[in-house]
Amino acid sequence: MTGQACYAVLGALLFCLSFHALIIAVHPLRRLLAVNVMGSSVFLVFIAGAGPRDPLPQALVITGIVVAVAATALGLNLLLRLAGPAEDDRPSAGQDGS
Amino acid sequence: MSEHELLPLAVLATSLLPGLVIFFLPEGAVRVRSVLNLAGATVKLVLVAVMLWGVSRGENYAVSYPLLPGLTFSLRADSLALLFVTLSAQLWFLTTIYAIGYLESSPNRARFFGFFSLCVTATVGVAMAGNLITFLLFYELLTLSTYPLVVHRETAAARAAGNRYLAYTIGGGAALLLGTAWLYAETGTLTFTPRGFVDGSGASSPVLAAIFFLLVAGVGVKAALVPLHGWLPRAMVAPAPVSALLHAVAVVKAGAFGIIRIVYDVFGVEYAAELGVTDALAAVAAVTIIYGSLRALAQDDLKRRLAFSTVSQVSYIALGVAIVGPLASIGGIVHLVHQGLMKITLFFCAGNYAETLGLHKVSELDGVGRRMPLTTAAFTVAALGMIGLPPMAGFISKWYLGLGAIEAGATWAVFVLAGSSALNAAYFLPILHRAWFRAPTAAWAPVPAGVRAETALALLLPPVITALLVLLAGVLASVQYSPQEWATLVVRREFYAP
Amino acid sequence: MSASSLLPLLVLWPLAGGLLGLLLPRGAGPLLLGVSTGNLALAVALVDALAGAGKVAHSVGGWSTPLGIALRADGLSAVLILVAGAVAPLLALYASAAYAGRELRYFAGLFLLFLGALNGLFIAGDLFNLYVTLELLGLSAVALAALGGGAAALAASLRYLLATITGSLAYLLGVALLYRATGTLDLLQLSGQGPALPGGAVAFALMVAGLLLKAAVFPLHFWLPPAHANASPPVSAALSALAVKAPLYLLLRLWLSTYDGAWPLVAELLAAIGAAGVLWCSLQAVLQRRAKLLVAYSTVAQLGYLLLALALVPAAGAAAYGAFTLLLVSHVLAKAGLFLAVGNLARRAGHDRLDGFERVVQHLPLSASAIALAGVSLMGMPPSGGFNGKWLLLQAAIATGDWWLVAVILVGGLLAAVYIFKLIEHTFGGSDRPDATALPRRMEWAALTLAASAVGVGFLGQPLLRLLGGVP
Amino acid sequence: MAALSLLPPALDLLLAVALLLTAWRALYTRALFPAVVFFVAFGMLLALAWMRLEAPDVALAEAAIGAGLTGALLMAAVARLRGRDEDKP
Amino acid sequence: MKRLGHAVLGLLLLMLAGVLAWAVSLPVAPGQDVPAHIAGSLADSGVSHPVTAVLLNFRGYDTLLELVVLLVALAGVRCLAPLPPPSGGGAVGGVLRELAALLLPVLVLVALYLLWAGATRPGGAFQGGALLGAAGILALLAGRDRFLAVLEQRLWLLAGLGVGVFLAVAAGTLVWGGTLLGLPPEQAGILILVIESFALLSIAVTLVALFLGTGELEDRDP
Repeated sequence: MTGQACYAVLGALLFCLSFHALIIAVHPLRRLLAVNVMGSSVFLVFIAGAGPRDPLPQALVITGIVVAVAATALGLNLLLRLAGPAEDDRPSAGQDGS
Repeated sequence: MSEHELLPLAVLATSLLPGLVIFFLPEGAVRVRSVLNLAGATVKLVLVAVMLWGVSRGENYAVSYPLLPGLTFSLRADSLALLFVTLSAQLWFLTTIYAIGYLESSPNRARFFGFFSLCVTATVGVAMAGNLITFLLFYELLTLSTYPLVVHRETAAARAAGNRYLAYTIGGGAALLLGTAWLYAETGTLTFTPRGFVDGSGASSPVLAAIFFLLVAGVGVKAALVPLHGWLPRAMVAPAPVSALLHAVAVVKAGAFGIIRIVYDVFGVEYAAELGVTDALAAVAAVTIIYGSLRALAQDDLKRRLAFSTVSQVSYIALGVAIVGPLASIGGIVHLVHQGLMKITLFFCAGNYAETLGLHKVSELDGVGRRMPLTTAAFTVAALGMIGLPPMAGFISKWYLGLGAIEAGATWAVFVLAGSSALNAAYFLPILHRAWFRAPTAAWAPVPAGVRAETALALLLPPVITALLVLLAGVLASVQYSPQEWATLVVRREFYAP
Repeated sequence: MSASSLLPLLVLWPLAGGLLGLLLPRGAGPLLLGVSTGNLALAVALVDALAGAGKVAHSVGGWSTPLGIALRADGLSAVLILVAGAVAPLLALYASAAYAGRELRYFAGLFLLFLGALNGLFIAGDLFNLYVTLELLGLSAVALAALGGGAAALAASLRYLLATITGSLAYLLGVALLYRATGTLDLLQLSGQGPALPGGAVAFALMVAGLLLKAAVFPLHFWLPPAHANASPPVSAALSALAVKAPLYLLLRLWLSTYDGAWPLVAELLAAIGAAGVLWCSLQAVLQRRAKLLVAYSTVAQLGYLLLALALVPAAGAAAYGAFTLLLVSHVLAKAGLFLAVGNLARRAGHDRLDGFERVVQHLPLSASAIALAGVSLMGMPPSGGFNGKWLLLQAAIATGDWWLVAVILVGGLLAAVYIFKLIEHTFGGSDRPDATALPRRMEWAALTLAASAVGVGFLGQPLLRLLGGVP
Repeated sequence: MAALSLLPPALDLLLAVALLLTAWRALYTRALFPAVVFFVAFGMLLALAWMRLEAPDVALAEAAIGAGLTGALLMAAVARLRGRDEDKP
Repeated sequence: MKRLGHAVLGLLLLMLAGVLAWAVSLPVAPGQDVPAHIAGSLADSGVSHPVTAVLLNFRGYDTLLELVVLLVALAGVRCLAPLPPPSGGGAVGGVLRELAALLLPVLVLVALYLLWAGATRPGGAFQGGALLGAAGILALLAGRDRFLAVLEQRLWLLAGLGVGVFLAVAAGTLVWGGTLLGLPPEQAGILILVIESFALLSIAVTLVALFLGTGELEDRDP
């Protein structure tokens, strides 16, 4: 198993693992973790799948990582304000219609 | 935009523009609103007269605008269209006067008159539609503009009636849309052409029969054919002017007019007969005539009785159309006008009784003739016309329908006509008897001193005028511009060209 | 100014406006209006340029593909940019009256960046560039949804964020596989190659799944109703009308050009999902007791119609393609107008429970008629744009003989009539709140103009289809 | 000497397994704080993987942004969350 | 019932993993050889390191949009109601202060080095920005309030600078050169450095502000 292919397969496995974690997670923070791992797995497939030392995917993955941190930061801030100072104003569990 | 193209649009605009302006007028601007309404109605009458004169001399008024590739919005004032437009224009003028008087102090009049004008625009649009897509457009606009009028009083009953009205009419609209779309897919065109365009289009006959069924079901809702008539009696909860113009003239006539267009200008009456669909239509019409009259017998509420009477009378038109023959066609088409005149008179009078003396039930009408002689006289003329006694207009249409039925060998139709006339008598004569020959049981407020007329002039004049028209249409039937002669012109030009 | 330089301007102009919106503490209202009107002018210029040439392209940085990024606009992109450009100034007008101070400043900045992302997406010709614009669109939409919202809005925005990121990553995985197999990210170079590529089917499946999740199409629609219902009116109008359309546009591009409408199974799957979406979500909309949730479910239902049209394109060709575009355009206008009008009602009544809407038609006649007009288009009643779309969709379904689709289209129309008239009925009755705040007139005029244009566009069917051109 | 040539593939396999393990632990531990710690570890290992894939820029970015900053944000969030309610699964 | 659901989900995802793994390891023959293209035009890109060339010249448009994404995230965080600082803040530990005094200059130096090295070796604005951001956060944690005050007043100006300069360059190239971000080969190097340095500053400020958003320290938005 050459290095590249091994990481590409790893990326695929991590994608499914994080997707599973995303679906069963209850706490939103855990979902954010899962989304981050999923992002990393996609980037792994992107670079490991392409040719060796191909600079294009590397540049794109850097862009992807910055976008991921921006999204995580926004998600965390929503999450913290969602938890909010008062304990009781958590969103009602039964969102009607969903 | 030549003058010939501008005129149909102008006729539409005379009620559309005042309607839109009225929506934005403040509630209090009563005089401005009334002036706008009446001005619009008068101008429409003048324009219609010009077109009448033009069409009778062979002019052609048409305008079209492409909506989608293969689909055009087209207005065409042919002879059949003008028959319905003239009826609508005249009765809208009178009903506007009546409505101004009737809704003297009630709230939401800006909304009422706005939608009232939109509704007439839709009716005129239905009449002048040059193809099935324009017909569908105005047909649906009619549904949308009449719903607020039905729920005008905002009571629970009104909203329930409104919901039922919507259920029927939007369902009908969906059937009409499906039929139109399928027809277009099969034949590639939707333009109304005399003697129909479906014959040589290569579509198989079961498909065409299914399309016919869908189209007639769609328009049948508004024409109140039996299984689809449920909304009409309940819609009587609307104020009297609405019941008068809409449920006697605009809405139900649009349905009947639709049947005429479909049978004559889409399928062509001979081809429809070949398909065997006209027999089905005739059967449904006959059932509706009898059923409507029977249900009318049992109604004590005056407006519901008139409503069921409308259900049965409109099917005369359907019957006339379904019987293949020039005389029956004339009978059906002319009844479109006559029934409108007679039924609007009856509804005007019912409105007068309700508004002036608060009478709603037939049983309460004892001796009303003494208290309100003119209104009851108008009621009598119209009622006798409905029964079909000469010299009223009703006689003319039943006469032609009977002749047509005999000519086409449909003797069963003659029995249906005779039977329904008997039933008409059965539910109208008792009312006349009560009104004229019974002593008044309740003590009504006497006519206030110093006031000559029995009720407000705006409420009294319209029924009297329409009653006169019923008489004139009957007596002067053979005069050149009478409804009967015009119907004959329509039948000769449209359906039996040499 | 050459036509090709119009494309970058369509992105730079809103982005610069958004940046200024965030930087300048004051003057957000006029900036918002000025930039969105300028954007409309650019959109009209693009339509004008396209009318002649049919296609406009601009290679960024002068580098040819596969090295650089190409911006391309055809009939569909021009139509979408035009309709988004037409809606933006009206939403800006509404927001300048609805918001003030800090909230107006953030709305101005975020909405203009949102608009820039939208324009960028409609002209992007590169798969990764589409990912970045999708992400920018998603994040700005989430930020807008959370703007000034309460706990419910925050929870809905967080779920929206997670859904949109997951969708983007699934799409990006598909892009990675395509890049691996072809070495290029350019749509033009990839066109038609999709099916034959090693792993092409897996890539397509991933991309479609991601885009369907981002477009909140029926089985994956759970995150949309709370997000759109809890946002403020101009935001929910922008989200429901514009944001959910971008992934569908991208799905069309990928399926029709890159994969050349491959695999009839995909068409059947899309049709099935669309049909289920139309029926299930229209039913959900009918059952809702809150007006904004009703309108949000109506969005998901209308997306079902768009999927039906898309599914029929390979078989029915121009009719389905025209149906897709006309349905999309009239839904943008009608839904934006409807959300603004319902927002007016809710602001006046203090809540958006349907049974509590008091005598609105007296005090907000413009908003009530906006609801009616928008409803006409959503129901697909003539003479509205919605009717033109529904008519073409019916023709396409009849042409391909899918009679069950014809039934779904008609039943969907009836259900739409039920929930629209449920809205209208409640504006006709009830008691009145004496102390309710009077609304600034321009909020009502914005809603009415949008709703009226949804009906008016019914008369522009021919020019729109001519601008649209043939199936890509 | 052949053994040496076996080193790189062995290292890749080992790193891949380590990555899978840390990810699995980060996603499925019961408490939030250990999850974040494992996530940061995962980020560091991922930076190593990028080096193995000869993508130094990405390794730098992953270490600085992926593990570093995202980790800091997550730590701050967990600290704030832990101040309020017990860890949930 | 929940256990069954999880089991089915697990099974499905295993199958997906298998399919993905197969798809990812399929033999491929890409039609385009991108590294060759990049090598070919590297000379005109103004930098010698291929990744930076792609990031800031060949696909500079993506990077511009990515900076806007960061800006949107910041706006999204700032428009939410500010969080009260944590109750247990307390005095800053001595060790932290010492560590900060030691690390800060190093971090800033490395960040600037990365910015400069990006043209020829692995490095660049984003990695440098992240390090500078880390330095900023460390400074704040170590109680350097003077830096926080500057950040508060000029937050949007500093954060918006990176995108502003990039937009200016883009507009300039469009107006004079006729193509968006068409950096003329001779000045490409300089322009890239200008863009990268402002981007570095903005990224650092944005990342610090995003961290502030989590309420670690009280923030007073004007």
